[in-house]
Amino acid sequence: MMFKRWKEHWPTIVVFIVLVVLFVGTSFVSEVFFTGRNLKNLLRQAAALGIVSTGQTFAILIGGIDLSIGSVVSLTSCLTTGILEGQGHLLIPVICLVIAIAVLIGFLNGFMITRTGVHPLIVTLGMMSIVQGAVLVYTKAPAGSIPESFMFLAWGEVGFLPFPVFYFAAVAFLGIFVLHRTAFGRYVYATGGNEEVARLSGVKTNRVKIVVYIISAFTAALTGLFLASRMGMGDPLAGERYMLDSIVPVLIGGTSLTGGKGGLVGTLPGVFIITILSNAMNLFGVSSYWQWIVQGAIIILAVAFYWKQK
Amino acid sequence: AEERQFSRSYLWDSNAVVMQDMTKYKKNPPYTIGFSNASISNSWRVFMDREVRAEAEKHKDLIKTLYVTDAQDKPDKQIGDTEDLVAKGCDLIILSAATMAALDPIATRIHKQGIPIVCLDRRVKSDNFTSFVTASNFTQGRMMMLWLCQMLKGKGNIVMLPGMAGAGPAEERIIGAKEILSQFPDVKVLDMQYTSWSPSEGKRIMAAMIQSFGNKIEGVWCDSGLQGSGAIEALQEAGLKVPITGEDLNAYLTRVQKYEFPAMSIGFPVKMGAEAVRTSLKVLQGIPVPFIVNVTRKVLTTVDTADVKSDQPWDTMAHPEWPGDWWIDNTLPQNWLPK
Amino acid sequence: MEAYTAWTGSRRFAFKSTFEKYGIYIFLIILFIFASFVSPAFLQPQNLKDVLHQAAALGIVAIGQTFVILGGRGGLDLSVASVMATVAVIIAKNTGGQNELLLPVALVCVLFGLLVGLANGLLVTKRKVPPFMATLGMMIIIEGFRFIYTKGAPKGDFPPILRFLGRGDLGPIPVSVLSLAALTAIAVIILRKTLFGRQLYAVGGNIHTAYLSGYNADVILTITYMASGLTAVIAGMYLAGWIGIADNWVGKGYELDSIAAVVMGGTSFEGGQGGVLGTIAGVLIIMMIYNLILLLHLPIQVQYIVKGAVIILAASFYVRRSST
Amino acid sequence: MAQAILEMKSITKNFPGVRAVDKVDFSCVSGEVHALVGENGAGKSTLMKILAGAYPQDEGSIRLKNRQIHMASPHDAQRHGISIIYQEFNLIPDLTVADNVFLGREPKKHGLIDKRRISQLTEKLLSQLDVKIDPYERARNLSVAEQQMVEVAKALSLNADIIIMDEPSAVVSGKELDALFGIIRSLKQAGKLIIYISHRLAEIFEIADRVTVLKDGRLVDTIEIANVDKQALIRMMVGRSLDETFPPKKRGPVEEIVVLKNVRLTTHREPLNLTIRSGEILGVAGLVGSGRTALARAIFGADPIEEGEIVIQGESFSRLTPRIAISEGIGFVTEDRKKEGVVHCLPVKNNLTFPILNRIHKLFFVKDDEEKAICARCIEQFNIRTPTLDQLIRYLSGGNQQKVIIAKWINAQPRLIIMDEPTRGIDVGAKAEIYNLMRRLATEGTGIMMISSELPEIIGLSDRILVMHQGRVAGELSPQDATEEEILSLATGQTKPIHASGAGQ
Ligand SMILES: Nc1ncnc2c1ncn2[C@@H]1O[C@H](COP(=O)(O)OP(=O)(O)OP(=O)(O)O)[C@@H](O)[C@H]1O
Ligand SMILES: Nc1ncnc2c1ncn2[C@@H]1O[C@H](COP(=O)(O)OP(=O)(O)OP(=O)(O)O)[C@@H](O)[C@H]1O
Ligand SMILES: [Mg+2]
Ligand SMILES: [Mg+2]
Repeated sequence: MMFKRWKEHWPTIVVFIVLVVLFVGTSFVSEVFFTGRNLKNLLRQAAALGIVSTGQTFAILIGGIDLSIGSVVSLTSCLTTGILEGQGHLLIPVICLVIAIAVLIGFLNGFMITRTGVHPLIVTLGMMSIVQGAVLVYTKAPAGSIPESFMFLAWGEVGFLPFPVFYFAAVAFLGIFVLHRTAFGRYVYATGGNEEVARLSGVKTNRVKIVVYIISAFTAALTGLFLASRMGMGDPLAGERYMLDSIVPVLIGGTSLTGGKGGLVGTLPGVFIITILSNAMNLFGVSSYWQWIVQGAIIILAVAFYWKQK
Repeated sequence: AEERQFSRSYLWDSNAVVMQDMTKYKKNPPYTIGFSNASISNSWRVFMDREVRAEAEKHKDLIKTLYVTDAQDKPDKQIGDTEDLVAKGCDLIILSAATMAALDPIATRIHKQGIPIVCLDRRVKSDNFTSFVTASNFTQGRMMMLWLCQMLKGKGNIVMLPGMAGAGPAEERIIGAKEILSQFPDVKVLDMQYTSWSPSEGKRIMAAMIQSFGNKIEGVWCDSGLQGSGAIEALQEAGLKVPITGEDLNAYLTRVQKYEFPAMSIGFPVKMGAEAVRTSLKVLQGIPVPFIVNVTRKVLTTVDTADVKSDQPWDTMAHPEWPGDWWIDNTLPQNWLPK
Repeated sequence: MEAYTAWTGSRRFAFKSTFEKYGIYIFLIILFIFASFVSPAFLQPQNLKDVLHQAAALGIVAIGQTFVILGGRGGLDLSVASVMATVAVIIAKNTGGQNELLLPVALVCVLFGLLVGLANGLLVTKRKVPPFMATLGMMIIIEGFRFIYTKGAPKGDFPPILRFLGRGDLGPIPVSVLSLAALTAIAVIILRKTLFGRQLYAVGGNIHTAYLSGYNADVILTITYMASGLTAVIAGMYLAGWIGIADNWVGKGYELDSIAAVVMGGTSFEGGQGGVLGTIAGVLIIMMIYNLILLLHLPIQVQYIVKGAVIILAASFYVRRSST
Repeated sequence: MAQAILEMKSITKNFPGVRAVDKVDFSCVSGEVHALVGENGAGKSTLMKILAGAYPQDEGSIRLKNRQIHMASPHDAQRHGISIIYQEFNLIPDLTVADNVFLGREPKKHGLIDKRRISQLTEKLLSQLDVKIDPYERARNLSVAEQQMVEVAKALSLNADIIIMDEPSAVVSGKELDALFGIIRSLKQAGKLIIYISHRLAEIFEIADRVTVLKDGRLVDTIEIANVDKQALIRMMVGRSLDETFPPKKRGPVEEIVVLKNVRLTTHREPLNLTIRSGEILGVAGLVGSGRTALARAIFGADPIEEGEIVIQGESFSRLTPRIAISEGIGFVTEDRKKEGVVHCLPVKNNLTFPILNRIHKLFFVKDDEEKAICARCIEQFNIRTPTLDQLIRYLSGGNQQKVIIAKWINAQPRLIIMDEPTRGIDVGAKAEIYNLMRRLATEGTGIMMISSELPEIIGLSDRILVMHQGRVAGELSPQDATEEEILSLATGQTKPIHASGAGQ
């Protein structure tokens, strides 16, 4: 019995093993890797990717995908800095505003997916295009600024640890809690596992889907805020990379693109694997073209590994 | 309309030579230098990257190691890359920022730690760096527009094909161009469309503009040779031989030559990479450097105007036998040219 | 016969399904009429030719993409744009602008495209890597190798024949459009009339049934990826011929645009449903929108917004409301 | 007669090209078991889905306890005390049994899921049903019968007043079925209304109080079960009287087609030895999970075998694939129609020609005319009800889909055709047609291996009977002297294995 449980969680365990091996291996090979300073860097670097990937995990768990995440990140970072223009007293209202806008976008994604039945890949691709266009109409070049106080989000430190670690940890913890402790989390898995069955069991699947897309847009907004703080300025192209980057840790973490299987427990080590790899390749001075090739190979290999498991 | 006279010094940046004391950075060689590059995803950036490396190799006696990172156009990644370089204990960081703002906080932090930073090509927003090696985008925009307006004798219709929506240099070149435009009330901009610095977009957009304006187009302002090389082909196919602007990209230069267009080019020179290394060495040796180092650039025209004159004949720069993606105004030794 | 009549009961759905089936074409026609009303320049022969020129490369890629998506199980090919750019730089570098060298180099490119497709196909079928990841990884790897190959600055020139293929005309019709038409016809015949086409629809519709009917689903799916690699190579050549410059990013954005065109054209991600004609209509719609935005002098950023909206709108034509 | 608690009035429901339910009135009283019968595609499931809120009706009204109600979603139906076991499976494969049972209605503590309570309650429900299933097991790891019992538990957990069971017995038999009937009786005692759909008329007579008959989407009648006999019921269902006896046994030329030599399946331990011959019907009986499907899949090459060899017409194979099996003249009608039988998004025509496509092509092209001719012949011959050849197969009723599948394999003119539960969920009329067909094929010299859970069918149709128990052949019987009791005792492992003539050699 016990063994069976183990076997079920095997992919997740493997991700953790890979992470540990990578971590220990890099520490041995590079003397700078395992220094307080570098580890702090690492954690700070992981935060943004970690937060968007948390939202993406939800979207993929219901058998969907959210390609609009990247442009929402850009939008929120531009709006935040663009409206703030360094004025500290506007901070709270602006944060509320950008989150509200992201929630609205998430809602529209979910609404269109549930209403029209168009594949989420297409709806969110369309939405990505729309939002990206809107950002570029709003601001054509990096612009705006933030008040000094807001810098704390990305650059502050609490004791030894950088503040982003807490920000990321809070989001990740909340995500895990929602997925595994609440009825909503159960519905997310059920909707991903078999939507029709979930619906016939009385789960309001359309509502679940809409909420999930709101969650993913919400995490995108949190990332946008973080990037605004980290960069001090809104950049209309800052989020572009997250469209595809956010999906990679989710899949490395063993969540299946067909939905209903996996979860954040795999995504989090996935985020760190990617961050450590990029960090380590920089430390070793790997030429950037080869870095691309390694990235591509990792994506394929990591996933090739589990899908064969079944 | 009357032809206006401009002095060339107006176009160049005036605060270029503010020398700064560098004794506090003085160190004994050999040095470890980090180069945080925004990307090498287009040939301009590749050439610049090579200029940096080639120059570092020339100074092997002084530079022990040169670490180079590539942020793949991701500002967020570049912040991490730069942190990684500091973690590796670099004595100086050369930073070619993906965006002015994104890299500002990290540059500020490094600067405050006492590690010198030399910005290259694109600076950061605040003044928290040691020196900035560049060629002004504003100047480029102004110069191109001035030539164009003077070619039209101060009256006519033009279209503007700037670079990438969302990118800083593109906006700066537009601002420069508009400053000049405001002096020429009779030059009308029919339309302005971003081209993503892509030859194919340049051609596609130019073709559509020809369809909607036809012969009304009397001049084309492109902020770079990339879309310029595409646009010129669309113009040639439509039989519309109008003045056009661009940069020292070989494809652009050779097409101008081949199709015999009235054209001008002002390089945003890749050789600033080498200059950045030389400036860095001065910093580490405690030799004073300017806060902003403006790299000299070549201006080419097929037809001179009152204020814009060619530095050398066009044909000496256009090399049909070389790859179209090469940047001609470089200082790379033979063995460093990408082959 | 009795069975037939007994089951023709309600005709109410006929209209709706006709609408679903031909919706994209109706949309295309409406857009065409709209475009010619709002912009006088649109209907000019040269402009239409420009649009068609540009549609050709995207259309060719989208044909291969249609095959992959028809195979179902989330099949799609994100590596096409990468292949296109690689083909452009390989041809430029190795022909050096000489006509005689075009054929051998083109054959090498075709081989390259087929190999990429084979690799994608094997990853998807044998290693069970989700297509999204397999082709995304492949895209990044090819990019890396391309940059190593070109050292970041592609060199060389395109032979005149290729330039003719990319931008020349035969009579009033662009050569590339003729090629697109020919490839479309071939694709339609393959899908509708051949054994392979029929097996592909079966595999896309229900892979278990196809397997139990003795079809080798792995081979069929791998062939679709190879077809996609092949069309990407052809499209890369046409696009390179049209621009005339070996650019490292030829075809950038074509991966998502081609997927959008396929889905707008009524091929669903579930597989087994749809076809190439709809895809071509989707391609024309996308290209007309791009063109129209320029003709109307809207800022090009609006292009993103309109494209996004149209993608969603067009795709929703096909989908039956699931529950209500 | 007591006051009706449920009244459905003039319900109509259209699907593309089909009026599935046509002005049907249906009413029930509490404390009764109300059977709903009719041919395949008569509209039984659709009517019940409307009642359960899965589809909205196009016309008509529903009254519950004298109140007009509107059912907008399955959730609404649950609130009104209606629970349903769907005909198709209804569990989320990656959730645990307990999570599945309480999906959508999780007991909560402080707003969070109370995991302990869920599994306790589930355990209790399952023990009521007399099945041993671990509540923490993932649904995907359960056998079909176990899944069905979980569904029953799920329906009971609602504590509903009205419980709809759409063919619950299609996949369960023996002990489980007895437990189910026990539960139904006690629910009835407790004053609940059970609506029971089944094609097994014997069950209806055993358990129902009243029966409603549908035909082609219309109501035929509702009557007391006491006032009707089997023949009359069948007449109501199919509109004519039907001889429910099996066709006379007549073998064709008998020769060995497939021989299994020490074949070990991946799912079971013991090696299997058996012989399948042409010209006869080999019935394979056994309890759910006894390995019959696994055996069939192995012979067809759908799953690899662990060791041993399969000899087909003299040629020996240790690694078979469906491709080889088909070329060796084997056909396979699978038990799971939806998952492995049809390609639901394709037309009837395409579905009819899958296995023979590579015979009707020239160069690379499929010969359209020949294909059309073959299809038209099939439609005629098998009486498949479809408006056109180009109708998507998903719009056909289950029975007609099954006929398409059988037809497609017969098109391939196989030497051996394996039929896994060929009459599951098939109405009596279609059943008789299929029986006759099978016999005709056997007489013409085709071998038939029929897996079935219906013992009368096994006894009535087979020329030889194989009984399986836990993956091995528990015995071989000849139908003349086999009784249901004998088969059952072999199938449950109570009798020592019998090595009869045909097996092993
Ligand atoms: N979702 C659907 N879409 C289209 N047609 C459908 C759908 N569901 C059922 N039908 C059609 O409606 C009719 C009634 O089907 P229904 O499933 O109610 O029959 P049934 O009496 O339950 O048959 P069976 O005994 O085979 O289960 C059939 O012709 C069927 O093909
Ligand atoms: N792919 C598989 N992997 C693991 N176990 C399996 C697999 N397929 C079947 N089994 C198990 O093997 C046993 C035999 O299953 P099989 O389906 O062959 O039985 P069956 O007699 O045909 O029953 P049914 O009436 O359900 O068709 C069951 O316990 C089942 O759970
Ligand atoms: Mg039914
Ligand atoms: Mg079975």
